[in-house]
Amino acid sequence: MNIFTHILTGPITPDAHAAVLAAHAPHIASLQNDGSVGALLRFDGIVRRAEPSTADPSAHHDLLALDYQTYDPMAQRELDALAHRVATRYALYSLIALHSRGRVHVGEVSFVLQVAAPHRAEALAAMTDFIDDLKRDVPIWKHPVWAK
Amino acid sequence: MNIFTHILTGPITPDAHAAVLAAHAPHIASLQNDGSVGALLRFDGIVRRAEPSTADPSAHHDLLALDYQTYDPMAQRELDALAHRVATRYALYSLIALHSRGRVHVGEVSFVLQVAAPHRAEALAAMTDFIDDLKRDVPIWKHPVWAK
Amino acid sequence: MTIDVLIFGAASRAAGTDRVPVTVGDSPTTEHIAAALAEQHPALRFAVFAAHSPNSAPHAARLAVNHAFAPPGTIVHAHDEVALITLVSGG
Amino acid sequence: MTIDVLIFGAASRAAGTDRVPVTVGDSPTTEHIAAALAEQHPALRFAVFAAHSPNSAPHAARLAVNHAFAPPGTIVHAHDEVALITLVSGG
Repeated sequence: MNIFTHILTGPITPDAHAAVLAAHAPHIASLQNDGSVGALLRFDGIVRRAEPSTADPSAHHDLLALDYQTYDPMAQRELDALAHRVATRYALYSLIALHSRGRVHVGEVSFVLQVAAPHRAEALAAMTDFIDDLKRDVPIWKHPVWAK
Repeated sequence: MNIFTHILTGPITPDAHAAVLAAHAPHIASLQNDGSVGALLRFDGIVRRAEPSTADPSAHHDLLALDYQTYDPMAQRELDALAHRVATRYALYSLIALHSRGRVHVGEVSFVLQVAAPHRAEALAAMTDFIDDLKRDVPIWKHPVWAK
Repeated sequence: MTIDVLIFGAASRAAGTDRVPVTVGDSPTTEHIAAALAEQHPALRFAVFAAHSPNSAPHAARLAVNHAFAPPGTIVHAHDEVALITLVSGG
Repeated sequence: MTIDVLIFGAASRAAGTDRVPVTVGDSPTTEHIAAALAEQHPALRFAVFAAHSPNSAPHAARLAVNHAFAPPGTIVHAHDEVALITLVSGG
Protein backbone atom coordinates (compact mmCIF):
# COMPACT_ATOMS: atom_id res chain seq x y z
CA MET A 1 0.00 0.00 0.00
CA ASN A 2 1.15 3.45 -0.95
CA ILE A 3 0.03 5.77 1.85
CA PHE A 4 1.03 9.36 2.31
CA THR A 5 -0.49 12.06 4.48
CA HIS A 6 0.75 15.54 5.09
CA ILE A 7 -0.36 18.72 6.84
CA LEU A 8 1.08 21.77 5.15
CA THR A 9 0.99 25.44 6.03
CA GLY A 10 -1.32 27.53 3.86
CA PRO A 11 -3.47 26.49 0.91
CA ILE A 12 -2.79 23.40 -1.16
CA THR A 13 -1.72 25.12 -4.34
CA PRO A 14 -1.62 23.27 -7.65
CA ASP A 15 2.18 23.38 -7.42
CA ALA A 16 2.27 21.97 -3.89
CA HIS A 17 -0.12 19.25 -4.90
CA ALA A 18 1.80 18.42 -8.07
CA ALA A 19 5.01 18.13 -6.07
CA VAL A 20 3.47 15.56 -3.73
CA LEU A 21 1.88 13.62 -6.55
CA ALA A 22 5.09 13.57 -8.56
CA ALA A 23 6.73 11.58 -5.78
CA HIS A 24 3.92 9.00 -5.82
CA ALA A 25 2.88 9.04 -9.47
CA PRO A 26 5.36 6.38 -10.67
CA HIS A 27 4.13 3.85 -8.12
CA ILE A 28 0.47 4.55 -8.86
CA ALA A 29 1.13 4.47 -12.61
CA SER A 30 2.81 1.08 -12.31
CA LEU A 31 -0.21 -0.30 -10.42
CA GLN A 32 -2.47 1.18 -13.08
CA ASN A 33 -0.43 -0.17 -15.97
CA ASP A 34 -0.25 -3.69 -14.58
CA GLY A 35 -4.05 -3.82 -14.46
CA SER A 36 -4.55 -3.79 -10.68
CA VAL A 37 -6.18 -0.38 -10.23
CA GLY A 38 -9.69 -0.02 -11.62
CA ALA A 39 -10.65 3.27 -10.00
CA LEU A 40 -8.82 6.49 -9.26
CA LEU A 41 -10.80 9.01 -7.26
CA ARG A 42 -9.69 12.47 -6.24
CA PHE A 43 -11.46 15.01 -4.06
CA ASP A 44 -10.49 18.66 -3.63
CA GLY A 45 -12.14 20.56 -0.78
CA ILE A 46 -12.31 24.28 -1.43
CA VAL A 47 -13.12 27.11 0.99
CA ARG A 48 -16.54 28.50 0.08
CA ARG A 49 -17.66 32.07 0.52
CA ALA A 50 -20.91 30.92 2.12
CA GLU A 51 -19.25 28.83 4.85
CA PRO A 52 -21.59 29.25 7.82
CA SER A 53 -20.23 30.79 10.98
CA THR A 54 -20.36 28.29 13.83
CA ALA A 55 -20.61 31.19 16.24
CA ASP A 56 -23.46 32.84 14.39
CA PRO A 57 -25.18 30.66 11.78
CA SER A 58 -27.37 33.56 10.70
CA ALA A 59 -24.40 35.76 9.86
CA HIS A 60 -24.54 37.18 6.37
CA HIS A 61 -21.04 38.54 6.22
CA ASP A 62 -18.86 37.32 3.44
CA LEU A 63 -16.20 34.87 4.45
CA LEU A 64 -12.67 35.94 3.63
CA ALA A 65 -10.78 32.84 4.73
CA LEU A 66 -10.68 29.94 7.15
CA ASP A 67 -7.93 29.63 9.73
CA TYR A 68 -7.13 25.99 10.35
CA GLN A 69 -5.65 25.23 13.75
CA THR A 70 -3.93 21.86 14.09
CA TYR A 71 -2.69 20.15 17.24
CA ASP A 72 0.76 19.03 16.14
CA PRO A 73 2.03 16.37 15.98
CA MET A 74 -1.18 14.61 17.05
CA ALA A 75 -3.08 15.82 13.98
CA GLN A 76 -0.47 14.33 11.67
CA ARG A 77 -0.42 11.08 13.64
CA GLU A 78 -4.21 10.73 13.61
CA LEU A 79 -4.35 11.58 9.92
CA ASP A 80 -1.79 8.89 9.19
CA ALA A 81 -3.50 6.31 11.42
CA LEU A 82 -6.82 7.10 9.72
CA ALA A 83 -5.23 6.66 6.28
CA HIS A 84 -3.91 3.23 7.26
CA ARG A 85 -7.24 2.15 8.74
CA VAL A 86 -9.21 3.16 5.65
CA ALA A 87 -6.67 1.83 3.17
CA THR A 88 -6.67 -1.53 4.94
CA ARG A 89 -10.45 -1.69 5.30
CA TYR A 90 -10.99 -1.17 1.55
CA ALA A 91 -7.84 -2.89 0.25
CA LEU A 92 -6.75 0.31 -1.46
CA TYR A 93 -3.62 0.43 -3.55
CA SER A 94 -2.93 4.03 -2.64
CA LEU A 95 -4.25 6.79 -0.41
CA ILE A 96 -2.85 10.32 -0.40
CA ALA A 97 -4.31 12.96 1.92
CA LEU A 98 -3.20 16.56 2.24
CA HIS A 99 -4.64 19.07 4.71
CA SER A 100 -3.90 22.72 5.32
CA ARG A 101 -2.98 24.43 8.56
CA GLY A 102 -3.20 28.20 8.95
CA ARG A 103 -5.03 30.55 6.62
CA VAL A 104 -6.76 29.38 3.47
CA HIS A 105 -8.67 32.01 1.51
CA VAL A 106 -12.01 31.58 -0.21
CA GLY A 107 -11.51 29.67 -3.46
CA GLU A 108 -8.34 27.97 -2.27
CA VAL A 109 -7.97 24.26 -1.61
CA SER A 110 -7.65 23.16 2.03
CA PHE A 111 -7.96 19.40 1.63
CA VAL A 112 -7.09 16.84 -1.02
CA LEU A 113 -7.81 13.13 -0.91
CA GLN A 114 -6.83 10.73 -3.67
CA VAL A 115 -7.42 6.99 -3.60
CA ALA A 116 -6.60 4.16 -5.98
CA ALA A 117 -8.80 1.10 -5.58
CA PRO A 118 -9.66 -2.11 -7.40
CA HIS A 119 -13.17 -0.85 -8.17
CA ARG A 120 -15.32 2.24 -7.99
CA ALA A 121 -17.37 1.07 -4.99
CA GLU A 122 -14.34 0.75 -2.72
CA ALA A 123 -12.97 4.10 -3.88
CA LEU A 124 -16.21 5.94 -3.10
CA ALA A 125 -16.78 4.17 0.21
CA ALA A 126 -13.18 4.78 1.28
CA MET A 127 -13.50 8.46 0.49
CA THR A 128 -16.74 8.82 2.42
CA ASP A 129 -15.37 6.96 5.44
CA PHE A 130 -12.12 8.87 5.42
CA ILE A 131 -13.78 12.28 5.42
CA ASP A 132 -16.37 11.27 8.03
CA ASP A 133 -13.63 10.03 10.36
CA LEU A 134 -11.40 13.02 9.62
CA LYS A 135 -14.19 15.23 10.91
CA ARG A 136 -14.43 13.15 14.08
CA ASP A 137 -10.91 12.13 15.02
CA VAL A 138 -8.27 14.43 13.61
CA PRO A 139 -7.54 17.41 15.87
CA ILE A 140 -8.00 20.19 13.34
CA TRP A 141 -10.26 23.17 13.98
CA LYS A 142 -11.37 25.80 11.55
CA HIS A 143 -12.15 29.37 12.47
CA PRO A 144 -13.87 31.75 10.06
CA VAL A 145 -12.27 35.05 9.11
CA TRP A 146 -14.95 37.49 7.95
CA ALA A 147 -14.50 40.25 5.42
CA LYS A 148 -14.73 43.70 7.04
CA MET B 1 -24.26 24.88 -15.38
CA ASN B 2 -21.19 23.79 -17.25
CA ILE B 3 -21.98 20.41 -18.78
CA PHE B 4 -19.89 18.54 -21.30
CA THR B 5 -20.02 14.92 -22.37
CA HIS B 6 -18.09 13.22 -25.10
CA ILE B 7 -17.53 9.72 -26.47
CA LEU B 8 -14.12 9.40 -28.02
CA THR B 9 -12.44 6.61 -29.93
CA GLY B 10 -9.77 4.73 -28.01
CA PRO B 11 -8.49 5.29 -24.49
CA ILE B 12 -8.81 8.58 -22.66
CA THR B 13 -5.16 9.51 -22.65
CA PRO B 14 -3.82 12.18 -20.30
CA ASP B 15 -3.43 14.43 -23.33
CA ALA B 16 -6.98 13.88 -24.54
CA HIS B 17 -8.26 14.55 -21.07
CA ALA B 18 -6.15 17.64 -20.60
CA ALA B 19 -7.40 19.04 -23.90
CA VAL B 20 -11.03 18.70 -22.79
CA LEU B 21 -10.34 20.11 -19.36
CA ALA B 22 -8.43 23.06 -20.78
CA ALA B 23 -11.58 24.21 -22.54
CA HIS B 24 -13.57 24.10 -19.30
CA ALA B 25 -10.93 24.94 -16.72
CA PRO B 26 -11.36 28.75 -16.88
CA HIS B 27 -15.07 28.51 -16.13
CA ILE B 28 -14.58 26.03 -13.29
CA ALA B 29 -11.68 28.10 -11.90
CA SER B 30 -13.85 31.22 -11.88
CA LEU B 31 -16.57 29.37 -9.93
CA GLN B 32 -13.93 28.11 -7.55
CA ASN B 33 -12.31 31.51 -7.08
CA ASP B 34 -15.60 33.28 -6.39
CA GLY B 35 -16.27 30.87 -3.53
CA SER B 36 -19.19 28.94 -5.03
CA VAL B 37 -17.59 25.54 -5.48
CA GLY B 38 -16.76 23.66 -2.29
CA ALA B 39 -16.04 20.25 -3.76
CA LEU B 40 -14.30 19.03 -6.89
CA LEU B 41 -14.47 15.30 -7.45
CA ARG B 42 -12.88 13.35 -10.28
CA PHE B 43 -13.16 9.68 -11.09
CA ASP B 44 -11.03 7.76 -13.59
CA GLY B 45 -12.19 4.29 -14.56
CA ILE B 46 -9.34 2.06 -15.69
CA VAL B 47 -9.46 -1.31 -17.48
CA ARG B 48 -8.35 -3.99 -15.04
CA ARG B 49 -6.55 -7.19 -15.93
CA ALA B 50 -8.91 -9.24 -13.78
CA GLU B 51 -12.09 -8.02 -15.48
CA PRO B 52 -14.39 -11.05 -15.36
CA SER B 53 -15.66 -12.48 -18.62
CA THR B 54 -19.45 -12.20 -18.79
CA ALA B 55 -19.47 -15.24 -21.08
CA ASP B 56 -17.39 -17.33 -18.70
CA PRO B 57 -17.02 -15.91 -15.18
CA SER B 58 -14.64 -18.73 -14.26
CA ALA B 59 -12.21 -17.89 -17.06
CA HIS B 60 -8.70 -17.38 -15.83
CA HIS B 61 -7.22 -15.93 -18.98
CA ASP B 62 -5.58 -12.56 -18.72
CA LEU B 63 -7.54 -9.70 -20.16
CA LEU B 64 -5.76 -7.80 -22.89
CA ALA B 65 -8.31 -5.07 -23.52
CA LEU B 66 -11.99 -4.19 -23.59
CA ASP B 67 -13.76 -3.35 -26.83
CA TYR B 68 -16.46 -0.78 -26.18
CA GLN B 69 -19.31 -0.78 -28.67
CA THR B 70 -21.49 2.32 -28.70
CA TYR B 71 -24.78 2.87 -30.48
CA ASP B 72 -24.22 6.27 -32.05
CA PRO B 73 -25.60 8.86 -31.81
CA MET B 74 -27.99 7.47 -29.17
CA ALA B 75 -25.14 6.79 -26.72
CA GLN B 76 -23.99 10.40 -26.93
CA ARG B 77 -27.57 11.67 -26.56
CA GLU B 78 -28.27 9.50 -23.52
CA LEU B 79 -24.96 10.43 -21.94
CA ASP B 80 -25.77 14.10 -22.37
CA ALA B 81 -29.34 13.72 -21.08
CA LEU B 82 -28.01 11.83 -18.06
CA ALA B 83 -25.48 14.58 -17.37
CA HIS B 84 -28.22 17.20 -17.40
CA ARG B 85 -30.49 15.15 -15.15
CA VAL B 86 -27.77 14.55 -12.55
CA ALA B 87 -26.39 18.10 -12.68
CA THR B 88 -29.89 19.49 -12.14
CA ARG B 89 -30.77 17.02 -9.39
CA TYR B 90 -27.68 17.95 -7.34
CA ALA B 91 -27.36 21.62 -8.35
CA LEU B 92 -23.88 20.98 -9.68
CA TYR B 93 -21.78 23.79 -11.08
CA SER B 94 -20.07 21.55 -13.58
CA LEU B 95 -20.18 17.98 -14.85
CA ILE B 96 -17.75 16.61 -17.42
CA ALA B 97 -18.03 13.00 -18.59
CA LEU B 98 -15.82 11.25 -21.13
CA HIS B 99 -16.27 7.67 -22.31
CA SER B 100 -14.30 5.54 -24.73
CA ARG B 101 -15.53 3.66 -27.76
CA GLY B 102 -13.45 0.93 -29.40
CA ARG B 103 -10.43 -0.76 -27.87
CA VAL B 104 -9.04 0.24 -24.48
CA HIS B 105 -6.13 -1.82 -23.19
CA VAL B 106 -5.53 -2.94 -19.63
CA GLY B 107 -4.23 -0.01 -17.59
CA GLU B 108 -5.80 2.59 -19.86
CA VAL B 109 -8.63 4.92 -18.88
CA SER B 110 -12.04 4.27 -20.45
CA PHE B 111 -14.18 6.66 -18.42
CA VAL B 112 -13.69 9.99 -16.68
CA LEU B 113 -16.25 11.86 -14.61
CA GLN B 114 -15.54 15.21 -12.98
CA VAL B 115 -18.06 17.20 -10.96
CA ALA B 116 -17.96 20.55 -9.20
CA ALA B 117 -20.53 20.93 -6.42
CA PRO B 118 -21.31 23.21 -3.50
CA HIS B 119 -20.41 20.48 -1.00
CA ARG B 120 -18.86 17.05 -0.78
CA ALA B 121 -22.17 15.23 -0.22
CA GLU B 122 -23.67 16.40 -3.50
CA ALA B 123 -20.47 15.64 -5.38
CA LEU B 124 -20.32 12.05 -4.10
CA ALA B 125 -24.05 11.40 -4.56
CA ALA B 126 -23.97 12.85 -8.08
CA MET B 127 -21.05 10.64 -9.01
CA THR B 128 -22.73 7.50 -7.65
CA ASP B 129 -26.02 8.27 -9.41
CA PHE B 130 -24.35 9.13 -12.68
CA ILE B 131 -22.39 5.89 -12.87
CA ASP B 132 -25.36 3.76 -11.77
CA ASP B 133 -27.54 5.31 -14.46
CA LEU B 134 -24.78 5.13 -17.06
CA LYS B 135 -24.69 1.39 -16.53
CA ARG B 136 -28.45 1.19 -17.04
CA ASP B 137 -29.37 3.69 -19.73
CA VAL B 138 -26.46 4.53 -21.99
CA PRO B 139 -26.16 2.12 -24.94
CA ILE B 140 -22.54 1.11 -24.55
CA TRP B 141 -21.42 -2.51 -24.40
CA LYS B 142 -18.06 -3.86 -23.48
CA HIS B 143 -16.56 -7.04 -24.87
CA PRO B 144 -13.46 -8.62 -23.38
CA VAL B 145 -10.41 -9.32 -25.52
CA TRP B 146 -8.34 -12.08 -23.96
CA ALA B 147 -4.60 -12.50 -24.24
CA LYS B 148 -3.68 -15.53 -26.36
CA MET C 1 -43.95 -5.42 -43.39
CA THR C 2 -40.31 -6.22 -42.68
CA ILE C 3 -38.27 -4.15 -40.26
CA ASP C 4 -34.55 -4.39 -39.64
CA VAL C 5 -33.62 -4.32 -35.96
CA LEU C 6 -30.13 -3.28 -34.92
CA ILE C 7 -28.56 -5.51 -32.27
CA PHE C 8 -25.48 -5.06 -30.08
CA GLY C 9 -23.29 -6.65 -27.46
CA ALA C 10 -24.05 -10.24 -26.50
CA ALA C 11 -27.14 -10.29 -28.74
CA SER C 12 -25.07 -9.36 -31.76
CA ARG C 13 -22.47 -12.00 -30.98
CA ALA C 14 -25.17 -14.66 -30.41
CA ALA C 15 -26.80 -13.88 -33.75
CA GLY C 16 -23.53 -13.43 -35.63
CA THR C 17 -24.73 -10.18 -37.16
CA ASP C 18 -25.46 -6.58 -36.20
CA ARG C 19 -28.99 -6.41 -37.63
CA VAL C 20 -31.83 -8.87 -38.12
CA PRO C 21 -35.07 -8.59 -40.12
CA VAL C 22 -38.44 -9.21 -38.50
CA THR C 23 -41.72 -9.66 -40.31
CA VAL C 24 -44.65 -7.96 -38.60
CA GLY C 25 -48.14 -6.75 -39.46
CA ASP C 26 -48.88 -3.17 -40.46
CA SER C 27 -48.45 -0.41 -37.84
CA PRO C 28 -46.63 -2.67 -35.40
CA THR C 29 -45.94 -1.56 -31.85
CA THR C 30 -42.58 -2.12 -30.22
CA GLU C 31 -44.20 -5.02 -28.32
CA HIS C 32 -45.12 -6.66 -31.64
CA ILE C 33 -41.56 -6.26 -32.83
CA ALA C 34 -40.10 -7.69 -29.62
CA ALA C 35 -42.40 -10.71 -29.86
CA ALA C 36 -41.48 -11.22 -33.51
CA LEU C 37 -37.78 -10.96 -32.69
CA ALA C 38 -38.04 -13.73 -30.12
CA GLU C 39 -40.16 -15.92 -32.42
CA GLN C 40 -38.21 -15.44 -35.63
CA HIS C 41 -34.72 -15.34 -34.09
CA PRO C 42 -34.41 -18.01 -31.39
CA ALA C 43 -30.77 -17.03 -30.79
CA LEU C 44 -32.01 -13.66 -29.53
CA ARG C 45 -34.64 -14.99 -27.13
CA PHE C 46 -32.31 -14.69 -24.13
CA ALA C 47 -31.89 -11.01 -24.91
CA VAL C 48 -35.44 -10.19 -25.97
CA PHE C 49 -37.49 -12.05 -23.43
CA ALA C 50 -37.54 -9.39 -20.76
CA ALA C 51 -38.40 -6.72 -23.31
CA HIS C 52 -41.97 -7.94 -23.78
CA SER C 53 -42.55 -9.05 -20.22
CA PRO C 54 -44.86 -6.86 -18.16
CA ASN C 55 -42.41 -7.24 -15.28
CA SER C 56 -39.32 -6.06 -17.09
CA ALA C 57 -36.42 -5.62 -14.77
CA PRO C 58 -34.80 -2.19 -14.95
CA HIS C 59 -31.82 -3.74 -16.67
CA ALA C 60 -33.91 -5.65 -19.21
CA ALA C 61 -33.57 -5.27 -22.94
CA ARG C 62 -35.55 -2.38 -24.37
CA LEU C 63 -36.30 -1.18 -27.87
CA ALA C 64 -35.12 2.19 -29.07
CA VAL C 65 -36.87 3.90 -31.97
CA ASN C 66 -34.97 6.62 -33.77
CA HIS C 67 -32.33 6.74 -31.02
CA ALA C 68 -34.68 7.11 -28.07
CA PHE C 69 -36.06 4.49 -25.69
CA ALA C 70 -39.59 3.76 -26.87
CA PRO C 71 -42.43 4.04 -24.35
CA PRO C 72 -44.85 1.07 -24.26
CA GLY C 73 -47.21 1.01 -27.23
CA THR C 74 -44.99 3.04 -29.53
CA ILE C 75 -46.01 2.45 -33.16
CA VAL C 76 -43.13 1.84 -35.53
CA HIS C 77 -43.15 3.12 -39.10
CA ALA C 78 -41.39 1.78 -42.17
CA HIS C 79 -38.38 4.08 -42.08
CA ASP C 80 -37.85 4.24 -38.34
CA GLU C 81 -34.52 3.02 -37.00
CA VAL C 82 -35.24 0.29 -34.46
CA ALA C 83 -32.60 -1.05 -32.08
CA LEU C 84 -32.66 -3.74 -29.41
CA ILE C 85 -30.91 -2.25 -26.37
CA THR C 86 -29.86 -5.24 -24.34
CA LEU C 87 -28.20 -5.00 -20.94
CA VAL C 88 -25.59 -2.26 -21.27
CA SER C 89 -22.17 -2.35 -19.68
CA GLY C 90 -20.43 0.98 -20.03
CA GLY C 91 -18.27 2.70 -17.47
CA MET D 1 -0.84 18.59 41.64
CA THR D 2 -1.41 21.11 38.89
CA ILE D 3 -1.64 20.09 35.27
CA ASP D 4 -1.76 22.39 32.27
CA VAL D 5 -4.37 21.37 29.70
CA LEU D 6 -4.01 22.52 26.11
CA ILE D 7 -7.21 23.83 24.55
CA PHE D 8 -8.16 24.59 20.95
CA GLY D 9 -10.86 25.91 18.67
CA ALA D 10 -13.98 27.31 20.29
CA ALA D 11 -12.74 26.30 23.76
CA SER D 12 -9.59 28.31 23.30
CA ARG D 13 -11.52 31.34 22.06
CA ALA D 14 -14.01 31.08 24.95
CA ALA D 15 -11.20 30.94 27.51
CA GLY D 16 -9.03 33.54 25.79
CA THR D 17 -5.96 31.33 26.08
CA ASP D 18 -4.50 28.16 24.60
CA ARG D 19 -3.80 26.38 27.92
CA VAL D 20 -5.41 26.35 31.36
CA PRO D 21 -4.14 24.92 34.65
CA VAL D 22 -6.23 22.48 36.66
CA THR D 23 -5.60 21.42 40.25
CA VAL D 24 -6.21 17.73 40.87
CA GLY D 25 -5.23 15.08 43.42
CA ASP D 26 -2.31 12.72 42.96
CA SER D 27 -2.46 10.15 40.14
CA PRO D 28 -5.53 11.71 38.52
CA THR D 29 -7.41 9.95 35.77
CA THR D 30 -8.55 11.78 32.65
CA GLU D 31 -12.05 11.78 34.17
CA HIS D 32 -10.73 13.65 37.22
CA ILE D 33 -9.07 16.19 34.94
CA ALA D 34 -12.22 16.68 32.86
CA ALA D 35 -14.28 17.24 36.00
CA ALA D 36 -11.71 19.69 37.36
CA LEU D 37 -11.65 21.56 34.04
CA ALA D 38 -15.41 22.09 34.14
CA GLU D 39 -15.36 23.08 37.79
CA GLN D 40 -12.36 25.38 37.74
CA HIS D 41 -12.99 26.90 34.29
CA PRO D 42 -16.68 27.67 33.87
CA ALA D 43 -16.00 29.14 30.39
CA LEU D 44 -14.97 25.66 29.25
CA ARG D 45 -17.99 23.82 30.59
CA PHE D 46 -19.76 23.83 27.23
CA ALA D 47 -16.76 22.06 25.74
CA VAL D 48 -15.92 19.71 28.57
CA PHE D 49 -19.32 18.49 29.65
CA ALA D 50 -19.62 15.57 27.27
CA ALA D 51 -16.09 14.42 28.04
CA HIS D 52 -16.97 13.07 31.47
CA SER D 53 -20.44 11.89 30.63
CA PRO D 54 -20.88 8.12 30.42
CA ASN D 55 -22.97 8.68 27.29
CA SER D 56 -20.44 10.72 25.38
CA ALA D 57 -21.55 11.34 21.84
CA PRO D 58 -19.00 10.29 19.23
CA HIS D 59 -18.32 13.96 18.53
CA ALA D 60 -17.89 14.89 22.17
CA ALA D 61 -14.79 16.46 23.61
CA ARG D 62 -12.12 13.97 24.58
CA LEU D 63 -8.82 14.22 26.36
CA ALA D 64 -5.60 13.34 24.63
CA VAL D 65 -2.57 12.36 26.67
CA ASN D 66 0.80 12.60 24.95
CA HIS D 67 -0.85 13.06 21.56
CA ALA D 68 -3.15 10.06 21.71
CA PHE D 69 -6.82 9.83 22.68
CA ALA D 70 -6.90 8.54 26.24
CA PRO D 71 -9.02 5.46 27.01
CA PRO D 72 -11.32 5.76 30.05
CA GLY D 73 -9.42 5.55 33.33
CA THR D 74 -6.10 6.65 31.93
CA ILE D 75 -3.87 7.90 34.75
CA VAL D 76 -2.08 11.15 34.03
CA HIS D 77 1.46 11.82 35.28
CA ALA D 78 3.16 15.10 36.04
CA HIS D 79 5.00 15.53 32.76
CA ASP D 80 2.32 14.19 30.42
CA GLU D 81 0.99 16.55 27.77
CA VAL D 82 -2.77 16.77 28.22
CA ALA D 83 -5.07 18.31 25.61
CA LEU D 84 -8.81 18.85 25.46
CA ILE D 85 -9.90 17.74 22.00
CA THR D 86 -13.23 19.47 21.47
CA LEU D 87 -15.42 18.92 18.44
CA VAL D 88 -13.05 19.00 15.48
CA SER D 89 -13.85 20.58 12.13
CA GLY D 90 -11.22 19.70 9.57
CA GLY D 91 -11.78 18.88 5.92
